[in-house]
Amino acid sequence: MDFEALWLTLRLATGTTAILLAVALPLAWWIASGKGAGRAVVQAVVALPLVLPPTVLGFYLLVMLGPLTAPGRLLTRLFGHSLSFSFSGLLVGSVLYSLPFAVQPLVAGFGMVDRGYIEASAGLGASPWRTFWSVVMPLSRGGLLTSAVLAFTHTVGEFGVVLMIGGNIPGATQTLSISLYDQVQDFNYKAANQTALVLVAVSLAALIVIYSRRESGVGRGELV
Amino acid sequence: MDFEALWLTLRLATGTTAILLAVALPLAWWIASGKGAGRAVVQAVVALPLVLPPTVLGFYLLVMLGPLTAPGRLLTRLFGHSLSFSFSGLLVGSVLYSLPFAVQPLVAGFGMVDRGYIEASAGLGASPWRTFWSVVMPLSRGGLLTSAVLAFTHTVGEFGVVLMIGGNIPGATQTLSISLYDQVQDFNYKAANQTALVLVAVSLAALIVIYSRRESGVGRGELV
Amino acid sequence: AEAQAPQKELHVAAAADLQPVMPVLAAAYEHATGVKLIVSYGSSATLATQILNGAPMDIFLAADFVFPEKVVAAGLSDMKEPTAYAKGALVLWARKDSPLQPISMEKLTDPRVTRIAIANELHAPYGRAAVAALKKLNLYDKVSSHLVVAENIAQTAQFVESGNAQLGLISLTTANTEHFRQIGTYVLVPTVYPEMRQCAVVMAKSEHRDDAHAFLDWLLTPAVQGNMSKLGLAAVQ
Amino acid sequence: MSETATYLNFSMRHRQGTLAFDAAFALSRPWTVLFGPSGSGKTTVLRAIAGLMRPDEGRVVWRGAVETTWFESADGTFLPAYRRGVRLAAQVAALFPSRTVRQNIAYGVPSASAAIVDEALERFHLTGLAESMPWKLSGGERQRVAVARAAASAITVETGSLLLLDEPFAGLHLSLRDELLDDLRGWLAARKTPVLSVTHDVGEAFQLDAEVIKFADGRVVEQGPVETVLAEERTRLMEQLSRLQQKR
Amino acid sequence: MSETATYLNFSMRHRQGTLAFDAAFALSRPWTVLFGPSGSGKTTVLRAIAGLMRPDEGRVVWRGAVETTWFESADGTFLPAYRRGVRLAAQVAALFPSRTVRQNIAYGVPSASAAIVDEALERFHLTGLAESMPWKLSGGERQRVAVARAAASAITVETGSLLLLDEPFAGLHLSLRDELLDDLRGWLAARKTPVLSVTHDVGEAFQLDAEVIKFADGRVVEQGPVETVLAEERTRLMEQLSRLQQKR
Ligand SMILES: Nc1ncnc2c1ncn2[C@@H]1O[C@H](COP(=O)(O)OP(=O)(O)OP(=O)(O)O)[C@@H](O)[C@H]1O
Ligand SMILES: Nc1ncnc2c1ncn2[C@@H]1O[C@H](COP(=O)(O)OP(=O)(O)OP(=O)(O)O)[C@@H](O)[C@H]1O
Ligand code: MOO
Ligand SMILES: [Mg+2]
Ligand SMILES: [Mg+2]
Repeated sequence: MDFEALWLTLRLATGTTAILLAVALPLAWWIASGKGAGRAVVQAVVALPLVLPPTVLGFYLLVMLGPLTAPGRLLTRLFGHSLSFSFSGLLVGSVLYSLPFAVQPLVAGFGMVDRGYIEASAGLGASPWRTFWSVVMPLSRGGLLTSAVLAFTHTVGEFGVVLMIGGNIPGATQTLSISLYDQVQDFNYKAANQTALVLVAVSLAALIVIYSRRESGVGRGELV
Repeated sequence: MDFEALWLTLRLATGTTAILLAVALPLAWWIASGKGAGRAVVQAVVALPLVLPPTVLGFYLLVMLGPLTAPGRLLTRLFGHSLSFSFSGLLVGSVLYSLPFAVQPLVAGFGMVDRGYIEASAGLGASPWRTFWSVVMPLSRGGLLTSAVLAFTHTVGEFGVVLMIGGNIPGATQTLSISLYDQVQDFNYKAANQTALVLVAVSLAALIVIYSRRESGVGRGELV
Repeated sequence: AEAQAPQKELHVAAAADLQPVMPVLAAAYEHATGVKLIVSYGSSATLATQILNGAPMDIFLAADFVFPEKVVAAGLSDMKEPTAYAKGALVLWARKDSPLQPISMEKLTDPRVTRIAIANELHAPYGRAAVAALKKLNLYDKVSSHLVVAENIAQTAQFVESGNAQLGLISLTTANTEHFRQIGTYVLVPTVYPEMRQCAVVMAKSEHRDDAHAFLDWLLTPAVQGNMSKLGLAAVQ
Repeated sequence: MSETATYLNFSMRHRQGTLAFDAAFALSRPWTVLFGPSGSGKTTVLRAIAGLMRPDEGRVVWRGAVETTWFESADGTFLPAYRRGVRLAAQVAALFPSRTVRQNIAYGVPSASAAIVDEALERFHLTGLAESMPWKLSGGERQRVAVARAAASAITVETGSLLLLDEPFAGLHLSLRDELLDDLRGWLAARKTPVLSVTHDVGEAFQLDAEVIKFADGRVVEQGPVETVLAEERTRLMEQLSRLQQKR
Repeated sequence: MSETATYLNFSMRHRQGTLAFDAAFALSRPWTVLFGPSGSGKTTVLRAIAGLMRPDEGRVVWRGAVETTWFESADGTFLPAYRRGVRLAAQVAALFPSRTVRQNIAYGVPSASAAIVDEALERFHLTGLAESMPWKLSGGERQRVAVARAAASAITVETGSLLLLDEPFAGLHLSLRDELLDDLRGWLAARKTPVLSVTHDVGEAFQLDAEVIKFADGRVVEQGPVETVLAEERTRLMEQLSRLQQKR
């Protein structure tokens, strides 16, 4: 078991999930709370990273973050170092690649919130901001949970993008999934099995804890 | 543009999505319509394929479906041919790998259906089967759409699992994502850009059409 | 009736460094014999793993001796040992617009260098050769903190080509392509690393064993071997 | 009061929150009204009869052409809601949001009896709203659709059914309510479909001229004709309506 | 009727489905009742005042300490709901499902005025249910929570507010309703919070002894004291209650 890689993976997955939720919440709410060509286009664009194979997406990112393009040079200037082959670069890649998993379930969840609750909140003097956090979010926690779990687990297992823009540097960009891959490629099946087992067991335990706290059954609202 | 690969990808994504929905609908409904340790465990297990890097998952599948294991030999006997390096094998791998994307949004969607609608249906003499299809499904179509879109697009872009158990055989298991990967690996950027562009443009158009048909705004239910 | 027979096909698993090479060889072979080669590329390790688990290949062209040997050891080949079909060469490559030009081995320790791309030594033969060479030249400790590791030799080239790494230890097969010669230059890495004997094995279960052997024999003919250097490889003798 | 056949025997003992149910009654008139204060357990009784909840103890026996035990805690019998010949319009109108008014009403009607849907639309003054989506309806309109939906379905049950209405016309003004009540009573009586409806409205009970079960705190206080059981409530209401007149 | 200050001027012209609104009225009594048949547009008027919908044409002007234009179609003024000093209890009680009764009532109350929450719980007979989740409540209990929630919030608005109640006690039986109405009226009057409530119940209007706006088909038919405006309805109800008595 490669603890350095495990630690890196945890940091990456946590960071990615946090950034994703910060981006996805307002974006999903904007998409869900209206209709129109603009929103449909944005929703479609958000889903796009999925249709490209991760290594190819990683390749394009690598080129874009590199010194040959203007945005790449600008970002390098801004961050003081090149984003490729760095932890920040991994974050960028993981956020982009898992964006669909974070946004889509939230849009679906928000879309099922009855407008009546939102109006009830406004009718009690609550601002849209307060209504979103105090009414919409608690009602959509199923979608939020799905978003967070998919974003986190997908980042833990992410491989293609990370391999490409990370450069497999131990301690900096070698995540557990890459270390596991290397073990398999090296025909070191004993180590690979052990790593995979730990990964799966820990994830399983965490997920069971999370899902056990889920509220019972289908929604109990106002209509029983 | 590799039309053979495109056609293979379309068949694979369609087949995977169809199988996934057939599996995910009853599974998600079972998870959502009750509470208990059993359901939490199943829901957690369903999310597991995500934490393993796809190539590693593909590797384990490859070993399991291959001639070196008893289940592999049994399946080979049953199907008349080895599942690995065949279209059926790709289907198995893609279904397994995209299962979380199909199940989780459905669970979230079902969990937001107000119990009152289900009871109204039962109080009109509808069987649970009819209630599920005529009441629960229309109410959860946001979750269903998310499931289907994520499963389909994720299969289009899927790469690691397919590469590993498919073996990159042109015409048989070389999907568009692998062909695109090969073009990039071959430094054939012109072809790669063209393939990526077509893939992205077609997906974008399809997704925009799908999302434009989405019903307006947040849910309008009984509480306005 | 024979003219109507479907075209003969041969399934070839080829290491990533052969990606620029195989199309040339396949065209020549099809022209000469009418047999069509269907090529699946991957790193030597991936291909070996797949073959050990039943990949329906007729012949495996690896980038070294180790991986085909695993296939022989598993009893999946009809050959007693892998046959070398070419020798690979490692080069140090940089972009033409790099401040490190003109390129030389000394540039590996230039203070401006922060990223050097190599292939993964665990499963890419060119990676193993690169690490061996750096160690032999007493450079490894000086550059190890600058290494970025790609999964195969083609990705290694992409790391330097895109400018994200300033230098790359890549295969001559890649450096020798039209595309790479236009945008960069290279120097051969001194052959202090173990010789990269690229070996092939024919699969015992193949239904086209004879055709596969015929192809391997063709690869070893003096005419083909004589052309290897144009493709960035060297003849086996 | 002439004794007629008994449609349903009901008994239930149950704890729910702070409320302890201990109630038993029989339905033997075409229309029975369950009358009682808020929180007394009326809705819960309806849900127990419909099979949407399972009391701790008790039995529900349907006496149609054949006698059927719907629920019997002693031997664990519990027929799920959809297998009891009962139809329910709940207290809150849960109209299916993606179906029009017509489709909502048709939901519980076998396609062979499609004509019933039009009849129900007309009887409930909903013809003009037939193609409207539920979210466009006013509160009273929704209420009418929910009742029409349950009534139309009850009428088409073949083996004899029981219609349960939870505050069916709570959202309607007097004149429309009375008109609908009279009409509905005639429609259901012609089809021999007995009704148990919940109300807290004295006027509604009088208008129906029904058997009344007065309910309080999970218990049956009294059962009998409306003018006997609700005499006190009527007096109170009439006083209220006269008071102001006198004040001025 | 003694003339007092006007709280609100309202006018609206609007098409909605088949209904054409053309209504104008002023609120100048502490409690005004909007009375009218189902589908006449009462809820829509409340929503227009609250800022939950935007009429095609019209204006809503609040006359508090300072006069504020909430809506003016001529110049495009439209203050969103939460910036009008108005509080609304809608026709269907949309209680926030993940909050207890107490938390629901506290939702619209600034934390500085937390004592109001306990007072509201007590006045609405909800103290025993304070920690219950909404899905455990009966229909009438939910209704009370929704009204308590809006009233508690209205009372704590600093600059003077208007309370809108859409059929506040439709789910309650007579005696409790009357008690709550009287109590609520006193509570709000002490805090000078005017009320506009919707009802279709004649008894409720009389109990409130309020100014009544009789509404039909999107228009104001009549406005004035209850015994004048609803004289006809009262007669009808009293007849209904006497009829049966005489029949037997
Ligand atoms: N699921 C539940 N869990 C706990 N208590 C409940 C539940 N459902 C209802 N109750 C309580 O049981 C009592 C009876 O509720 P019920 O809904 O049967 O009353 P009701 O007579 O229909 O009242 P209303 O006229 O207000 O609708 C109420 O006090 C309510 O709070
Ligand atoms: N969003 C909408 N779109 C179209 N028509 C609507 C919409 N909302 C309400 N209506 C229609 O406008 C009319 C007035 O509705 P409103 O809800 O204001 O009536 P109401 O007087 O409150 O009736 P009730 O007493 O039944 O609640 C109704 O006929 C209704 O069908
Ligand atoms: O097996 Mo390779 O060609 O060194 O990636
Ligand atoms: Mg009730
Ligand atoms: Mg209304």
